[in-house]
Amino acid sequence: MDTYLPILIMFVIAGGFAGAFLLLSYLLGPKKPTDSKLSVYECGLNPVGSARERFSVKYYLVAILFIVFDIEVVFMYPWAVNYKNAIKDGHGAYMIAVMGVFFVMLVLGLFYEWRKGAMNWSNQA
Amino acid sequence: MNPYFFYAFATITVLMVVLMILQKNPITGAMCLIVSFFSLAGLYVLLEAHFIAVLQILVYAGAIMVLFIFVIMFLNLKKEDLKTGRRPFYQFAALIASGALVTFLVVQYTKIPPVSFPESVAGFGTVEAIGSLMFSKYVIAFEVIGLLLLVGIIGAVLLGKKENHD
Amino acid sequence: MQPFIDQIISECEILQGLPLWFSYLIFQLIFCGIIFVFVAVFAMLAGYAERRVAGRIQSRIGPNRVGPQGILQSLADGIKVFLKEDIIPTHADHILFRLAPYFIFIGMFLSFVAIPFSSQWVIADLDIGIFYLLAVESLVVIGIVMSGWASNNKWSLLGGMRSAAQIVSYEVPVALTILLVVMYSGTMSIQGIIMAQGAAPWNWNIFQTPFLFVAFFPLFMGSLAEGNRMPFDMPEAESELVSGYNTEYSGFRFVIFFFAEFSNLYLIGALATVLFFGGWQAGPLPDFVNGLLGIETPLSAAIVKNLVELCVFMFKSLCLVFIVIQLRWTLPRVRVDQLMNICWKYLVPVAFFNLVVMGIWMVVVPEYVTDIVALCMTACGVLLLGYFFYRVAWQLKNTKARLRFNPLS
Amino acid sequence: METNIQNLLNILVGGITIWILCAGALLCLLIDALWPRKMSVPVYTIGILTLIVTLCSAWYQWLQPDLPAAQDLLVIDLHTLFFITLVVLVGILTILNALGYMQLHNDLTAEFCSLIIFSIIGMVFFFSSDHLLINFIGLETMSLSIYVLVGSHKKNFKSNEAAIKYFIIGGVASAIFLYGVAMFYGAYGTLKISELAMALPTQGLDYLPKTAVAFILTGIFFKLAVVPFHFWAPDVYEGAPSPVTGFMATGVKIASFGFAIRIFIGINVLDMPQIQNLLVVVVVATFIVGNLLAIVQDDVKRMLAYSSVSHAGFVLFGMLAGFREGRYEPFSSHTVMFYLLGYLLMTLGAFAILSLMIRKRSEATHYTDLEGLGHSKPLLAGLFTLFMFSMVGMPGTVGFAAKYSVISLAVQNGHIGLAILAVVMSIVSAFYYLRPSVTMFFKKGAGGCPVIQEIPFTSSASITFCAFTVIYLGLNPDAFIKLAKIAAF
Repeated sequence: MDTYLPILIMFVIAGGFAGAFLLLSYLLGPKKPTDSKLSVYECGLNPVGSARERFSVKYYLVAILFIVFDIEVVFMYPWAVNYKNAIKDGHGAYMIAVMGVFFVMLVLGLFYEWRKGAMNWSNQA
Repeated sequence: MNPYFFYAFATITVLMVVLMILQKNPITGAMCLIVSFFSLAGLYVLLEAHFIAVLQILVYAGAIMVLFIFVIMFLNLKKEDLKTGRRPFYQFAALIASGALVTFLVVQYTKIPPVSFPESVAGFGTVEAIGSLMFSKYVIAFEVIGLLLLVGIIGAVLLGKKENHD
Repeated sequence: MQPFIDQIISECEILQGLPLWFSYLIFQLIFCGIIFVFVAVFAMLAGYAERRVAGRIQSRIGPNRVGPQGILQSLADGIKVFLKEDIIPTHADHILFRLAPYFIFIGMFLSFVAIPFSSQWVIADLDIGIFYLLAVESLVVIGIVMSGWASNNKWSLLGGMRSAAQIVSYEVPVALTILLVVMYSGTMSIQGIIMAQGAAPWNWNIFQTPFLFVAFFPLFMGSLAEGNRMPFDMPEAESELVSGYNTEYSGFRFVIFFFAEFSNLYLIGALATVLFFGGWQAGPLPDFVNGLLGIETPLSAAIVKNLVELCVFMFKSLCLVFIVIQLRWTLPRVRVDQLMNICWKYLVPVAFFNLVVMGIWMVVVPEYVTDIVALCMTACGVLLLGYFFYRVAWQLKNTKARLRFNPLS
Repeated sequence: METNIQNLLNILVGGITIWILCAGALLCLLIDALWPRKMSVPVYTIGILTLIVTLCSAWYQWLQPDLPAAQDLLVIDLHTLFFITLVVLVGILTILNALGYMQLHNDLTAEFCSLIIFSIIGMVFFFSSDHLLINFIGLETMSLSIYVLVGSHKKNFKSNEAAIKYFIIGGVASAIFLYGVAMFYGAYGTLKISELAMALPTQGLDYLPKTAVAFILTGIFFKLAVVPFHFWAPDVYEGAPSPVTGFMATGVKIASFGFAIRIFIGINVLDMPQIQNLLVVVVVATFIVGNLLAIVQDDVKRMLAYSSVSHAGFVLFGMLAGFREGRYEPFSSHTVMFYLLGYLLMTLGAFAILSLMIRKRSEATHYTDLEGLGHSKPLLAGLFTLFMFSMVGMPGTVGFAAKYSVISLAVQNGHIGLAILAVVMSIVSAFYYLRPSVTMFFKKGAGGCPVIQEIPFTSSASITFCAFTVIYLGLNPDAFIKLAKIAAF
């Protein structure tokens, strides 16, 4: 736990500094708001409609595929850490077999995704 | 384990989750959830489960929250969409039911006889320890999870992909 | 960090009177402060350097007025921006608009906690350090998406979404590549990974096997993309999106985004150094310097040792930073669909392939072969580098340009 | 490490049925990925072959005198093998139904086949493991595949709606299930059912294990769609493509009961009086609500949804019936197993016929769509009526044998009140089960083309099989009840 304490300290320092600086700049800077200054920037024109329109589903697909692959990769890390020692103990083949099955499924998923065109960014919705 | 840290993190976690439920704006709610994920990670660190703590941030706060935010933006609920009819009876009933459940569980948990946990073994919660368990005793679970994730990929592609043959 | 603090405490009598946890706390505070200042200064200098390099590449001068050779330019800019009005658009989501810079700022500084600058100077040597770096990156993503959404500006939103999709996609090849290094070193601690390498180039990870060499490129490209650097700076492609997710930000809030971008630059370099170029490993150099200076007390010796290692680390990482800066002004920007294709259709399969071959290699190939391969690869690397310089010289000769070695001119 | 390799070999040999399934599913997926949209027929053939080989290997293992002692994470005993047989049978019939359905709807996606097999794999892990972790992963694999299958009719609005509803409800159910599992772990530090069973009586804990069981049961109840966790069922059953609905109505329930029996007997759930009361309440509510609401439906699929609710109640009642003088007799779970077999056959038969109903390129299962079917396709209408009769529990069909064995067990063990309720509700169910048949035979269609026009070969195969077995098992139930008795704990 002790090794993690500095993270908390850094968290506080960074957050505190950011807050302090923002406060300082708020105090120092001028405050002359006008309507057009506070309006949304749209290359000098009056903004048209709201920006918060619905988004293409492809972003969603990318995110969900990322999650799946992220989790798969996360599962591979404990394997990777133990791999070198396992080879030393002469169990390299076992480790390869165990990961091989997992890996085949992962690669099959990637391949499937590829062939189904889920990776083509441009010709989707 | 330092009890002060525990209580601090636990309070933040619960508080943020409650806030998340009460938020009107879904994005703000999602942000509350992120904070609660971080304090959960803090709790895991206190439990010496460092790997899990980092995973909590990497997978939940990083990956899943991005998806959450995407979905919220994707749905793009306007303010008027969010104004569902308030149903005080249901709210009241839910409050009573959840309050009763929480009280019940708290009472039950306090009844767990005090177990003196052994000091954490050297290497407990490290990646090595998790890995050696995962690839010996729980190897089936590991492989089935691979299968589960494959199903996830198929599902995402099948449902999320627009057919381009028509 | 712990041993170093212990050493200081044992040397310093005033500290021995204090409770141990208190002095630890004080030291950790101090070191965090030092890192904070370092990052701030680095970001400013990098901003300046970037403009100077850009100037040189585009045959112009770049900033050279404020201070000697314009080195204080960033400071002047900072002060100027500091005094600007803090504008929050009326239609923005006020809470999130204010909150987003904090996420980015904190996320960025948190990653520096785990970077080992020398054998003892690392604030938190976590046993899952590499993962920690990946995890903290996610804070930045959230900050970016948040700022994009909160601004209620079309450019911002598009930039934020693109950025998130991009960072998120490139995390897969990056994680897979790091996996390769973890496999080879057998640990996830950053210090452990450095320790598994050596000072000499043939002990660096990049020259250990051909696969690690290949793996360097997905990592490097991935971290460029995660840092929104050229050629992957789609999120803030100024020709399409004004300034991307930070379009609506002004004043000091904008400076925070600027800060994040340039400190990320250092992270790119540091990560590659740690994983592939031997980190702070300096071999016999510290002892040599100690002997040269005639230092005897253990504390001073330790400080000198760490300083030498710090210099080695800085040198390596700053070289990479320079390459990254140069890339920005050399390569054109890729399109969004190309960006995604590069990730999913090239980098990820390459990383997968690498992983398989590497796994088999580690079992099959005996150690002495590995050593020979490492030597051969180092030789090839040196030859390649030599060829590069030869080409540069040839080009200079052919174009009859004069090579000027004064970088500040 | 040597033990690891030994373990691995044990698992490989013991769980051979599962590995065949996995290999088949992956092969289907690979072929589909290699030649997208072109290889549907070979993929389906491979899928069916895989399932048949699995069935054979399961039976081969059944006949082995000493079953290979697979690892504790994967228990391959007769109970498991019996349930594997059931779910694989469901899989084969579903794929046959789906082939017909997709031929009619002109929409042959090969993923369907691999998803069915994936979800069967999930089911097998769900009920065959002694470790709650694996149970949960199996549950999730099963559910995730079915969420996708439910939504696989992408252009159908109802299908999308059903997928979302089922996904959210399923997610909640899984979360509740997992919370119960976590409580067990928190209280006893283990997730193995056999270890929990030993730890339960010794500890001084009172309500915590019961709460945990209640949570786990709630999770399963959602999957089973028993009252009061049934409200999603009609919408989802209606929206999902008909073969998928059949798969959900049978496969998920069989798997959930397989797991329920394991945990009921494993940790003596029924010996906890509170849990027993809870079950009684659920069973009574399910009987009443399921049967009464089925009467007022206008759509055959919705009606069958409520019918499956009430059948789930019946099976749960079968679990409760084995309770005698303060103790549960593990052996009596054979009635439940036989009931599930019968339920599977008649439900899938009915859904095979429903899958053929198409009008204007979409499913047509409203009662008005059935009008005149008795005249245009008398044999098919007759078989549908047969399945409905079996669901009511008409003597001579498997439905009768199944209900009889449950009710007689209940009477033997003194659950007279519940038994009477079950009989009454079976009589009530005749009202709604016979309504489609009445519509088919006695109402003239208002013109327009009949709802069933062509009958693909595969569908007729599965309908024939179901009809034959429904009658055969109805006439000779003893042999199969004996099998179930062997398989029961």
